[in-house]
Amino acid sequence: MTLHRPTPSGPGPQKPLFDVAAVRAQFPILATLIHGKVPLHYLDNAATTQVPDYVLDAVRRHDATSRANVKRGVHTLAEMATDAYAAARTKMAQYLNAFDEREIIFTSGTTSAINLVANAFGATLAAGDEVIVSELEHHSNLVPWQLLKARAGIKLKAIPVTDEGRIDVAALPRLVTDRTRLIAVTHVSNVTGAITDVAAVVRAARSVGARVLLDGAQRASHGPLDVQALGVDFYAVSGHKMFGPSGVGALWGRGEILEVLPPFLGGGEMIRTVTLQESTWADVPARFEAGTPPITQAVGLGAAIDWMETIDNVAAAAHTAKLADRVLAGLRALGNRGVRVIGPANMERRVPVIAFAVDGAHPHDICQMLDSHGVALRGGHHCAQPFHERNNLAGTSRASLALYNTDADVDAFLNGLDDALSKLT
Amino acid sequence: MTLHRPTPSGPGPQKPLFDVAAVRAQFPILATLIHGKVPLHYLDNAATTQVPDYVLDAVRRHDATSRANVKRGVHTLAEMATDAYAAARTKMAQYLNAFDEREIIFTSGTTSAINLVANAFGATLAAGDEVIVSELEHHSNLVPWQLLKARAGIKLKAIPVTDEGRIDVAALPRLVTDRTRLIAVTHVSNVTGAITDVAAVVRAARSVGARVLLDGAQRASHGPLDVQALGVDFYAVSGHKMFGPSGVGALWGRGEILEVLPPFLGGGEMIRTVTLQESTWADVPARFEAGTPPITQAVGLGAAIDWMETIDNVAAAAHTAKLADRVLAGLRALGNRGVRVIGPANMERRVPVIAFAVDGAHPHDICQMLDSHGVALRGGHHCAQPFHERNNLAGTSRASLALYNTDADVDAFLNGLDDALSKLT
Amino acid sequence: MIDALYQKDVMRLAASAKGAGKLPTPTATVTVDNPLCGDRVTFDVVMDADKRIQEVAHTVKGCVLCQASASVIGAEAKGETAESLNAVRDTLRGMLKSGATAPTDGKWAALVAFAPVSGHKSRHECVLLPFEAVIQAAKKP
Amino acid sequence: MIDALYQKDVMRLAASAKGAGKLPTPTATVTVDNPLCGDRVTFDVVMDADKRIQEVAHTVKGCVLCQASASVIGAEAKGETAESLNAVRDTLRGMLKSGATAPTDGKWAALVAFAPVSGHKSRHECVLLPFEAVIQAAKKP
Ligand SMILES: Cc1ncc(COP(=O)(O)O)c(C=O)c1O
Ligand SMILES: Cc1ncc(COP(=O)(O)O)c(C=O)c1O
Repeated sequence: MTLHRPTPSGPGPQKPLFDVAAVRAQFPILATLIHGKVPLHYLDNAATTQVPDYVLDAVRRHDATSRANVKRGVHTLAEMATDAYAAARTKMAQYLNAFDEREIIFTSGTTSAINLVANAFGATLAAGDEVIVSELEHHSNLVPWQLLKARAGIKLKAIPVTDEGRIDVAALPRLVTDRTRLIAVTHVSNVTGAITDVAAVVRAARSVGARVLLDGAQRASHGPLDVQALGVDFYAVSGHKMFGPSGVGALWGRGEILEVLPPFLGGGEMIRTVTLQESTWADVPARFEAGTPPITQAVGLGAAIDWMETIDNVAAAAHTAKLADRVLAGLRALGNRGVRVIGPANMERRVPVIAFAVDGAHPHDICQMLDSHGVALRGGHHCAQPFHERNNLAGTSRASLALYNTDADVDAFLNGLDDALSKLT
Repeated sequence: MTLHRPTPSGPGPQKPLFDVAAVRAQFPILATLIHGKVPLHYLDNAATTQVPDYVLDAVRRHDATSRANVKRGVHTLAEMATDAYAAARTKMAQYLNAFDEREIIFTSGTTSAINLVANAFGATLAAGDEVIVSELEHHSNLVPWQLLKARAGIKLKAIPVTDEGRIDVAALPRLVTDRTRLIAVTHVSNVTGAITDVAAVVRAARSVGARVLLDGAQRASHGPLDVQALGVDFYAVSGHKMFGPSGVGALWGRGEILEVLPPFLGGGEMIRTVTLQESTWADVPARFEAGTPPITQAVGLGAAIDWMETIDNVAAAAHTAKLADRVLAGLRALGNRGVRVIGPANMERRVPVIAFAVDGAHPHDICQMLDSHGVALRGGHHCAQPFHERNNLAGTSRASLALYNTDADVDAFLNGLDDALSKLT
Repeated sequence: MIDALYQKDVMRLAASAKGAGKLPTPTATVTVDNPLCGDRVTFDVVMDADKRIQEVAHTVKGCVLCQASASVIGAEAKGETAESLNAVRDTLRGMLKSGATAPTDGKWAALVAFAPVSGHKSRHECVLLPFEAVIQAAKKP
Repeated sequence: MIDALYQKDVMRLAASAKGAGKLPTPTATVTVDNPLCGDRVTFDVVMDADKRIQEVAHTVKGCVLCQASASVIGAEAKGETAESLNAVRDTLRGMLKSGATAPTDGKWAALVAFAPVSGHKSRHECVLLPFEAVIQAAKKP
């Protein structure tokens, strides 16, 4: 994975060398004993990452010292809260390397960010216009476009997936037409871990003047991003998947596009003037942030970004890749017992999100049995039913790693899986 | 205000007698020194209430011991998080006295709750159907209906406001017609503090078969509610205005209505089946909770409800009413210096949210000067431009009380205002 | 506590897969999905004139618990009506949700094997889903 | 620190209300709202052939800071162009946002009275809004 480093974002704590024990010490939850006896091995990071104390402290500190509503007040707490919220926006803008911090819209998560685009940008589409998604999408990047299709009569097309579990960008030239207005795909698959060939997607989109949205939910915890270098138009992330609080996320959109879009939700803060029958809209980003935003959560997300800046991403990526290699090798070794990796076989152009199927064993049973070993996995369709359908799978089990995982986690996973297989198959 | 008490909600801390010092001790932020020297007098509770340590502890504890994504996982942390989230839903259902906990939809706040109704219920309206709001509404209960008007061609009507600052329910019989589908009004005004005559609204709505939505943002911090007794169909609240976290709120809707409404946002968790082109929808409330919900925040909101259950609401309401009486009397005494209360003159059918105008002095200047006395007020149009327009006011200043306020807060406010008037007028 | 979930009885029920398969000429077929995990259960039934189940078969794309539950139905559903199955489901649900007593004797006594599932809310649906499917099938006009 | 916001200079500027009122025959009129507080500033201008302001008047529904800022414009805007006012606004904004030096001499020296506002972000717009209005008015074709 290529990691782009924008200007470092604000003060934040001091950056130590990458030391997994030191990192773990910042996540007391990792010391939990499951069922009161087995150590937790948290391998469900693609569903939600854990939060370091640094972020929990920031969240509490904000509410305990600077709590007020933002934007509207002139009293001291209101100014403090407004400044903290604005600082969080700046941090996110830097983390994504936005052109301008006004391009950052705080939302309640990736799902609401994509729904915002499907409604605000969607309002500019006409019947017959095409939106291209992929067969690998999370439901959050499928259903909003299906709802738009029902509302506006757009046409929905899907890029196929290769047998390796990658978006098959080679199919794009056949799919794009002069009616294509948007290609909305995931940056990183939450099932196969594959990193999308964004350059090819952007090239295909630009060849017909279409826009590109990336669902960055699974990419955002793996170090700073560069939306400018990616060359896309919209980017969506969730706080709870990047060491930050739940209840917050962000949409980045190119300024010149956002500026001409109509609002999506109506309410306080997003207006310029309101009369009983008509209103006019505030500038970007306020236009898209109706109502009281998730203030404390945005502040916590800013703290998560500060915290991530303390990590040597290259070293962290190397660390998790080494663990992921062991997971992949371990699964491969169980091939003769019906285990199959669903996704790329090695760590090239891939994050450490590893789904697998077991002949004759259901993911829920596997996950439940692994839980008795303290190993937290996720099983099911991972909100990617079309992909599972395509592969004729009722579901998969998924181990997803974060930088705080260790060899002990991998050992527990592989031993536990061995045990589960002996009981289930 | 009539306080309805549903079945007490879960364990929660022990209920002491109402003792304002003991209550204040649970809100360390109230001991802040503004500008490092003057004590904080927080009278901006209508914008956002402060959070007791009990809630901050619950928020931190959840993320530090039970953090996981909900609904989809079988591992121990996922079960703990799912149970905690479900328990929060139960608490909210009890607080509002819903018929069934499945009628509670967690949202990111009142604004998103109302937008949900304007879209999901709105999708069932046809051009020419009427929605009735009032001239007293917060923009959050106006703009979503204007957007629906633009989308669907509905007709928007507004109930006038009396000179006392109340929704003039006497006008309703003239306004409702057989095309009226919804009356959407605030339960309590965030400007005048007036409590709406809900029974009259419901009567008018039922006379033509229309539904009723109440914006409960300003009512929710004043003790348990009873949506069954109110007889309405939708009720919206915000966590940050009821001693809970920001980033969360709830919509209550009558089960039989919710069950037949289409979804609003698309994403994970709200589906039954997804194929590339079509999806089917999950049952209520999942259908309306697309994506990862504000888990920790909902848990915090549940804790806020538990915390409120420890308070003797009748005593607390008497306490704030006494303070509010002093505020109203103090403002009246300044009548000869150009001060006017905008709203009912006494505390009958009213909450302690008190707006006032000063001839020749702008609210921002008043609020800024009061800040130098440590007093946190809010000035401006309070997201109620039509009401201010109607009264030919550029804005008002607003003092809003919560149960932790004291006579010292009222003294500081009245003294500070006297000082500001002497400088500004 | 997990081992309790997968005790021998449950594993045996799942493995026995009573009634697994398809009926050649069902009077009704119903497929039910669990949106949370993607499990899918299909029940074929042949109903008699009294609205009693005459024949039953199921296809389960689901976990051991779901298979075991379907297997119990496959073994015991003949002669039942939608209403009587509803009553069985209510008893089962009571056992799962509130630890109420399970049917310890009679033809549905095997359901007691699911008692340990009560501590795992996320798995309740796995056990209940086959009942949902067969009841819907038995109700179909 | 608050008293610094409302020091005598600012209060005097606001009270003097230079240029307050309406022009009988403006060549352009622009109203600008601050969506956050509901403040509203209207500027009337008469432009000459060189696109310089010949006459200027304003109506302010706003705070002391807004009134004082409009009053400075009312006193000094004659002879200015949209571009030259833009430059003044940039200097003013620099002073507010980043504590850059204020114009301490020349015709706009009075703006230094707003230096204490720099510590109060929520009030920056109050000072800048009248500039927004007059610049838009001066630009109008
Ligand atoms: C009456 C009223 N309705 C709606 C809202 C909007 O609530 P929120 O901003 O939390 O969505 C508020 C508060 O801002 C309010 O006072
Ligand atoms: C690829 C992808 N997209 C979108 C989402 C939705 O994110 P959220 O549930 O935080 O809105 C997720 C996670 O659930 C995901 O993995």
